Formats: sequence, structure tokens, C-alpha cells
Amino acid sequence: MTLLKREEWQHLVREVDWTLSYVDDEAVYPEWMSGTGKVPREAWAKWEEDYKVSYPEYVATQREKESSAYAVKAALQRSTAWENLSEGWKSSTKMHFGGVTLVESEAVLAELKMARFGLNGSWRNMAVFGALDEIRHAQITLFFGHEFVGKDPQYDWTQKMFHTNDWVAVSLRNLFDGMMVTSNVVDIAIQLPLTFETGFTNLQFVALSADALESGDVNFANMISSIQTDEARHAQQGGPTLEILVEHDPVRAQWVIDKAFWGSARAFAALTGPAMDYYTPVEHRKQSYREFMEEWIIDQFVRTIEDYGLKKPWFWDEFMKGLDTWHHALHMGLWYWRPTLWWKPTAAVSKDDRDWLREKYPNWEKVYGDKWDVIIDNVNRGDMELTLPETLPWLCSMCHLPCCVATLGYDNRWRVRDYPLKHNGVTYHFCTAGCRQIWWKDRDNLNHPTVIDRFLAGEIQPMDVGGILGYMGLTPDVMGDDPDYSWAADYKDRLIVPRVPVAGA
Amino acid sequence: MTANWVPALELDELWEGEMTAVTVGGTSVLLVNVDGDVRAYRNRCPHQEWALDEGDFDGEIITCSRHLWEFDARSGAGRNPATCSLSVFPCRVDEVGMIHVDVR
Amino acid sequence: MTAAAEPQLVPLNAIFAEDFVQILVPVMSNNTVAELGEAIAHHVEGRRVPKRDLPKVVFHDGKRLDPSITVAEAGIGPLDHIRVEYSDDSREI
Amino acid sequence: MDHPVGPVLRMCDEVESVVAAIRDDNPDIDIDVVDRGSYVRVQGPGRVRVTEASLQRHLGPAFELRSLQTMLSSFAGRIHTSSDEISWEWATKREGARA
Amino acid sequence: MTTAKRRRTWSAFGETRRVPSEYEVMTHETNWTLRAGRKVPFEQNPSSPANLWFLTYREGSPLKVDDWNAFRDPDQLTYRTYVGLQDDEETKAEGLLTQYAEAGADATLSEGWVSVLGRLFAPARYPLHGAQQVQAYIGHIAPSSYITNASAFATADLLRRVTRIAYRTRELQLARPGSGIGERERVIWEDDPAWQGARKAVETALIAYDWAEAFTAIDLVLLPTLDDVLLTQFGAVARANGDELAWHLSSLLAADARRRERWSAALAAFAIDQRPGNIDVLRKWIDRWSVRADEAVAALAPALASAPQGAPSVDDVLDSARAARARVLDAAGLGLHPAVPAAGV
Repeated sequence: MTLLKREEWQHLVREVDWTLSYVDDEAVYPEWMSGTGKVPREAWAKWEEDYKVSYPEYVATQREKESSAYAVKAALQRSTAWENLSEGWKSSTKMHFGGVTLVESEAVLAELKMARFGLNGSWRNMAVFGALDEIRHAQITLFFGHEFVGKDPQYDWTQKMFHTNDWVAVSLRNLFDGMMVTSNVVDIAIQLPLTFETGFTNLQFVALSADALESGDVNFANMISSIQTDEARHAQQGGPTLEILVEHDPVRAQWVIDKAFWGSARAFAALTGPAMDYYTPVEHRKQSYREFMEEWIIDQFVRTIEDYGLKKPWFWDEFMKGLDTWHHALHMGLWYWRPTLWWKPTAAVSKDDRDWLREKYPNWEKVYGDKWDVIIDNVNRGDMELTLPETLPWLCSMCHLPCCVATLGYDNRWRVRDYPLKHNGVTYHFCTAGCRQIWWKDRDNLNHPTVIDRFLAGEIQPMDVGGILGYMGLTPDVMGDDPDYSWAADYKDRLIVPRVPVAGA
Repeated sequence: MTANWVPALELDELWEGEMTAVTVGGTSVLLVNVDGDVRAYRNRCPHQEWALDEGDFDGEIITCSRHLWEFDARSGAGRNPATCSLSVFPCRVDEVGMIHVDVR
Repeated sequence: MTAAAEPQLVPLNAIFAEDFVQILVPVMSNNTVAELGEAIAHHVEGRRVPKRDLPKVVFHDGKRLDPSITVAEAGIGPLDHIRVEYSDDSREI
Repeated sequence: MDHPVGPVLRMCDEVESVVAAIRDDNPDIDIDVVDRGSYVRVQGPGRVRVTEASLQRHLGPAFELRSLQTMLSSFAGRIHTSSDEISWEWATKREGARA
Repeated sequence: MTTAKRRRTWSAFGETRRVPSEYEVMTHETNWTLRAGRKVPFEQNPSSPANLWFLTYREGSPLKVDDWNAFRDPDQLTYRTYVGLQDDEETKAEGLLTQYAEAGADATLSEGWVSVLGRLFAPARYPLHGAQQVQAYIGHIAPSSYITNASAFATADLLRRVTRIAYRTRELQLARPGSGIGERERVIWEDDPAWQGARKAVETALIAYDWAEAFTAIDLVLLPTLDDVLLTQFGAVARANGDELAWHLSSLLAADARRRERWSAALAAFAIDQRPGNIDVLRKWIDRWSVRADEAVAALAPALASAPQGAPSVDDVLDSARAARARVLDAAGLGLHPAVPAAGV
């Protein structure tokens, strides 16, 4: 072997920092871009990645990945695989295509920012591979989503979703702009690669692939699990950054992780939760959302941060309790406000579904069953107007998701409680104590109108459901509806006996 | 001999860069829009009679999905191999944007 | 200046009984508290919460309101939080 | 298992061979395999390694260690990559990466 | 035959009757911070530092066109084509490196040439890394995803070049111990007068925060000028000194530079075509950065001129570098003698 091993020469690629003298260091690495904070500037010289890769290895390996992903695509292109998927599962993929694709593009901007403003040459080099990876993810997802545009116009939202003011777009832009681009690069490295990519994306890209495969969607399973192999590498930018930050400013390190964790947990409850526990047909669900969260987040991620000498986030109890409620309520909200979606949300509350939900979530029936029963009876009676909204759900001023978190009170009753905050004479409402606390600490950046605020300010005209749908960019060919309401059929018989509510039931 | 034009497809349905199969008088015809000009070919690869509309068209080249034989979309001439070509049907677009093909 | 008595639009953050979500409900400042309760119930009762043949009770800032007074008289302002319960569930929460 | 670490491999034809190579490279510990269909969690206590030499024994002499990355969707523990082997390690205090 | 209108592609392409290319499908308007109808780029307080930065240096750039999304990379690179292309190129590079290593070529190089390699070739990883940073910034803040992606690929190309210089540096260090190669690059970059013009230019380019000025500085002026010295002229002199490997490797790496110049010239030409007034904006920056580029070359030229064999004169080095820059500017419609005389030159 006459080629040198990577270990022989890579230090020279990594040693590319020099002392600036024609311009100020502070001008090239401005504090609010580079974010060294309390960390001495020279401390970043120690930054070193664990997962090393060189350019020639990178292009060779990535070419292999691309060939195999597109080969699966080509093999399935002329099969009827897509036609045979359930509408429920297709909705999981539409949600992914619309909700994730351009996030990958924003991650390109994040990586390029680290490639420019990162405080160590090795970090900047690693971010260049990260930027390429994220271009790959955006492009492969756009390519796959585009294949279906002719079959179903909802796939147009693969490219379109984030260009609209759909409430999901507003919520996710708000989260990801802060997590990926508008923070300084030290915080970005901890929020994006460390918290988001070594934690939460595993849930959407690895765990969900298990449901995809069970549902017969080989293409999608293959695409997302292949994407995550890149994340596994470039996510390693987080570790060395966190190590240095923890040494010099552990309070900031803990806060940045906590904030990113909370925002991610809220978003995944809205997107991944319903896909796993409702849209995936019950017979194909590999594990529940809660079980996947336990496998990927609670065990794996918490172990990682404790390994760095940090603690569980301050909101841990509230978050853990939310594993049994957040995504169930968000699912109901997505279903009830289904015209605002670019997929066809199945309610998925047949008797079999409910048996499964009760088994996985012992409180499910008590908190959500009675509401679905009212909806089921309206569907079976044909009172469809009662299953459609005439107003907006209140949106949290922090996560921009509906305020729909029920908690168990001292009186042993489940209620959605208000978390208000008065600031400069305006009352803000939050879905949880966690959201309220984060907003308060970051209020100068995050004080941003929700769709409710915009509506009340008269920005949305006319001020009715049609005006709102228009503002959100929804066209009649895309607007969501339940695929067939077939889950209600199990309960047709009970309409014979009028429901007599029992006081205190 | 006069032409026997049969309406086959609205031009609106065939964008630049697209190909599609239509049936005209019992014959499967491949319509291809190359930079705004429409061509019509017998929808059979001369190699093993495989339907060409199941193949790929990149705007210039038609590729049969079966054994990857390639043809110039403008002329129907074989590129790889160059020894055979597609059979061409006369084709025109009328003033209301309907594509007509003569398969007789 | 318009007269103080001119009715104003009062958008509220509302929750009805054990419903799963807070909703936006706009009322007028000269609506009565009873009308306010019904306006909120309209979006929920028989839609997600079973309709019950019981009077409704309106809470604002933890206080149970007299159904006969107006929204303005009750001191309810824009963006305030309102909770509506059936009367047998009217323990303060 | 105490301190489980190791790779999460995406579904592909080579998974069984990779697992066999990992077992060869870690003869003194139990390697646990959790199969979830589209992914397989491979873990052992404390430290798990896999070498290019073992992978080549199971997957053929042309297999390059870097190609393992095409299957590596995720992993538990601190990763360490060199030209000859990849390892995953439970570390209570990070000592800094090694070249 | 169906009569219902079937959607064929992204609605973002508007009223089109052309099927977009794979490149367009995967590149078109993927940056939501540029969405139509936005009040500010980021979904947060309009006066947040990030919003103000982007409003100033992206939206507020004096280089303006109505729709940057109409720009296309002439090479139409996508990720898939990029990694395929570069894997082929790197395979060629590794073939060369293997072949010359087996032949023990480094041992045969003259002392005089080794000293040119140590002074001119090995330290280049520093300015190229600086250029890599600026190229990343351009991608970060560019006003269209078409520009962001082209710039990201160019950033990776610069990392490729730094990687290959590092690899050769280590080989030379092993083959020629005592030459200082592999140890003195940072000192040379920071202190050797030959590099101070380049260092000043690169450091200054790092703080050119207007996206279009950064693009002009790096892609239209500094790199086209410096690449002529560090790749083209260096390669020719290397060959004259019996360093066939350096000559071959420079030719391989020059393909990346040519590709970057193609899209850069196309982007400048696009801007001028969309709004003729842009020619004045670009010229002002080109004039400013050309002075710095020429100073950089003037300082470097003696290092190349010290080669034992086939050394060019200092003037030849400068003339050649200026001519290389002029070719890129000509391709952009920014030549010294434009067909249509522009005002204010």
C-alpha cells in the first residue's frame, strides 16, 4: 500500500487556523455569530472530532449511498407499490415530505454558517461535509416527493409547505430558524447536531423506518434510514463543542440543550407522534411513539448528556408526563382542523385502534375516548358540519402549536390549563410551563406573532374560515380530509340508543 | 394519397420534455415533446418490441427500460446501438392545440 | 373619541369543560356573561364534549361570574382566559 | 446489560455478516442484537469494536471499512474511527478525541 | 386520454409547459427565508440580530435583480452528480499519487525545487481554507438556493484542494526530512513577505459581508487571479523542474477552479442581463479587489521566479494572472472593453 493512511496526514487538513493581523479577530468571528461567550478564545484550539472522515473517503462513500438509494427507487418506480399503500401511511409520508424537506435545506445554511464562523478549522471542515449532506437530504427527498406529484397533488407541498403561512409552517420555521440559523455557531452546534440530530432525528429517520417497512413502503424506509447515516457522522460536531462549553460555561450549555430539547419534543409530538400511533395502520405499528421515545430519546439521549456532566432538563417531569398526552391531543387537533393540512389524517379510532391505544397508554380512554365518541356519533349520524371547525385553536406563543395539553389536577380530573404571561401590557398564552419559561428567557428574539395574533391584527382577510385557509396557502385540491371515516363504522349500532349523559361520568 | 389525421391528444397534456403513449386506430403510438415540437413513433422498441413509454426521456434521448437501448427523440435514430431506429408516424398540431397522428 | 359605551370586540382564549384544546372566541363587550358561555359552548358542545342539560358557569381569573352582567362589567379584557363549566362541575379549578 | 454501546445498522443484505464480524472482534463480551425490521441495534457492554480485517473475512476482501458508514444509521456510545477499525465506547469523562 | 389537469411538477414553477430538469426539481426555491411575501427573513422578532444582518447584507445588497431564482448553474450540479464526478476525480488523483509514490519521485526532486514547494505550495492550504470560509459564507447568505448549492459545492472543492495539499505536504515531509515541509507552513503564511499580500486579501475578504461583494471578491477576482499562480503557472514550472506529479495534480484540481469560474461568470452575466445597472456595482468591487489581488500576486511572484528551471519573470507572473482574471471577467460581460460601453467606468 503506497497511499498514506488518513492518520498519517489528516492533522495537516485540520491545522488551518492562523493568527489574523490585517483585520481584527472580532471582525472575522463576531461574537453574535461565533458565540465564544465566557469561553476563552484559545480554548477552541482543543476542538477535535471523534468521527473522522476525509474528502476522498467522503465522495466515495456518499456515491455508494446515492447509488443504492436511487437503485431502490428505480426498481420500485414501475411497480404498484405506492398505489398499494394505505392512505394512513401515505399521510405519514406526506407529512414528512412537507414538514421535513426544506428543513434539510435550512440545515444547509446552518452547516455553512458553522463552516464560516466555527472557531476551529477542523470544525469548519466537518461542517462543509455537513452542508453537502444536507443538500443530499433536501434533494433526495425532493426527488422522491416529486415522483408522486402527478398521482396526488398533496405531494406538491414537499416543495411548497414552508413557503406558505400554514400554521405548521409558521411553527416549524420559528423553531428551526432559531435552532439552525439565527443563533451563534456554538449554540447551533449544540442545538442542531447534538440535541436534534443525535437525539430527535433518530426518531423520525430510524424509528419511523420500522413502521414504513411494516407498512410496505420500502422506498421511504430506505430513503430515511440512508439519510440518517449522514446525520450519524456530521452530528458529531456537537460533542467536542459541548465538551469545551461545559468546561467553561456549564450553565449556558445546559440551557441551550434544554431549550433545543423542549422545542424538538413539541415539534415531534405533532409530526412523529400521530404518524406512529395513528397513521401507521395498527397492525403495522412496530412500537408506540412512547416506546420509540423511550428507546431513542430517554435512554440514548439522556445517557449522552449525563455523560458530558449535564443534568436532565429542568422540565423533565412535565416532558415525561407529556409523552402520554401531547401527541394524542395534537392528533385530535390535526384531525379536527384537517382542512389546514396537506395530508389526509385518518382519525384511526376503530375498536382495534382503541384496544391498542389503551394498552400502550392506560389513560388514553379517560382523556380522549369521550371526545372521539362524540365525533364518532356525529360522523355516523352524518352531522359532518359538527366535525369541522368554525374558529381557530389557540396557538402557543412559544411553539405556535395548539394549546392542548391536558394535565391531571388535584381533583383527579384531566383539564387543559392556561399558562398566561403578561408582558408590556399584552397577555400571552402558552401550552405548557416549559414553553412559557423559554419564551420569557428569549423574549427579545422569539416575540413573534402567532397565526392567532395575525388574525386578530387584521392581517388575515376576510376574517373567516375561508380567509384563514387562503392565508395558509391551502387550495381545494390539497386541503386535508379524513380518507374514508371507516374507523367510525365499528360504532354504528350504538346510535340506536340515544346517549344519556350521566352526571359526573 | 391524402393524410389520415386522427386526433390523439391535446398539446396541453404533453409538456416539453414529456413523452406518453396513446392509442390511435388500434396502434400504440409514442408521442414526444422535444423543445416544443411533437414527434410520433411506434411505441415499440425495435429490439424486443418493448413498450417505450415505460422507459425514460431526458428531453433529448429516449431510453428503453428493457435493455437500455437509446434513441434520439428528435429523429428516432438509434444512438446506442446506432444500427436501428424507431418507426416514425406523421404528426401535426392543429390551430386549437390538438395533436393529430397518421398511422395508416 | 367614541363613547365609552360603544361595544368593543373582545377576542378571548377559551376552554370549555374537559375539551382538549383552548380556542379563540370573539365576543362583544356588551354581551352578557351567559351569552359568552354559550358562544364558547357553540364550538365544543356536541362536537367534542357531550351536551348536557345543565346550566353553564363562566370563570375569569379564578372567579365565578354572575351570568347576567356584561363582559365589560365583568372586567374581561381582550386576550383574557375564560373557562366554562357545567354547573355541577363548577368547583374552582 | 451495563453501559450498552454499539451500532444501529439499517436494513441491508450485509447485516448478518457485520454482526458476525463484530462477534469475532469482541470475543469476551455478549453481543446483543435487537431486530426491528428496518434497523438492527447491535450492542455490547462498555466497548464494542469492529475491524476491517474481520469485515473482509465475512464480506469479502474488497470490502472497505468506510463502507460500513453506508449502513450506520446511528449508534450508542462514543465513536472512534481509524483506517483499520471503528469502536464505540462508554466514557464517563471525555478524554478528547484521538487522532 | 385524460381531460383533468394533472399536476406534473412543483406549482412553484408557475405557468410552465416544460418539464423541469432533475437539477431544477431538486434545487428550485428550497430556502424558505427567501419565500415570497415575507416581512423579514426569519420567523422571529423583526429586529433580531439575524434579521437585521440578512436585511442588510442580503436583501440590502446593491447588487439587485427581480428574481434570483431564474439563475441556473451551467453545470447543473446536483448532489448525486457532484459526488459521482468527484469520486472519479479523486480516484484519478489517488492513481497518480500511488504511481509517483511507488516510483519514489519525491526523492529525485532538486533541493531548489523542494524549497519552492515548501515556500509556495505547502502553505497554500491556509489561504485556500480562508477562501473556503468565504465561499461557505456566500452559500449561507446567497439570495437563491441555486446560488447556495453552487457555492456549497465550490466550498467542498476548496476543502478537496486543501486536503490534497495536506496529503502532499506529509509525503514531502517524509521524503525530504529537514526541508521544513510539514512544520513551517503556518510561520511562512504568517510571516514570509511572499504571502502577506495574499493574507491581507483573504483576511479582508472574510469581512466583506455583503453577499455580492464577497462573491465578487472571491469568485470573480481573488481566486481566478491566485489560481493562475498557484495552479496553472505553478504546474507549468513544476513540470520544468521534473515534478510531474505536481503538474498532473494541478491539472486535475484546476477542473474544480474552471467549474467555479463557469458558474461565477454566469451569475455575474445573469445579474447584468437582468439589470444593466449592476455592471457599475460589480465594477466598483472588481476595481477594489483587483488591486488587492495584484498586490498578492506581486508578492508571490518572486517565490515562483526562484525556481531552478523554467522560472518565469516577476512581470510574466503578474501578466499571466491578470490575463486569467480578465478571461473570467470577459465571460461575465465585465471585460475591460465591453461591447456596450457602460456609464461611470
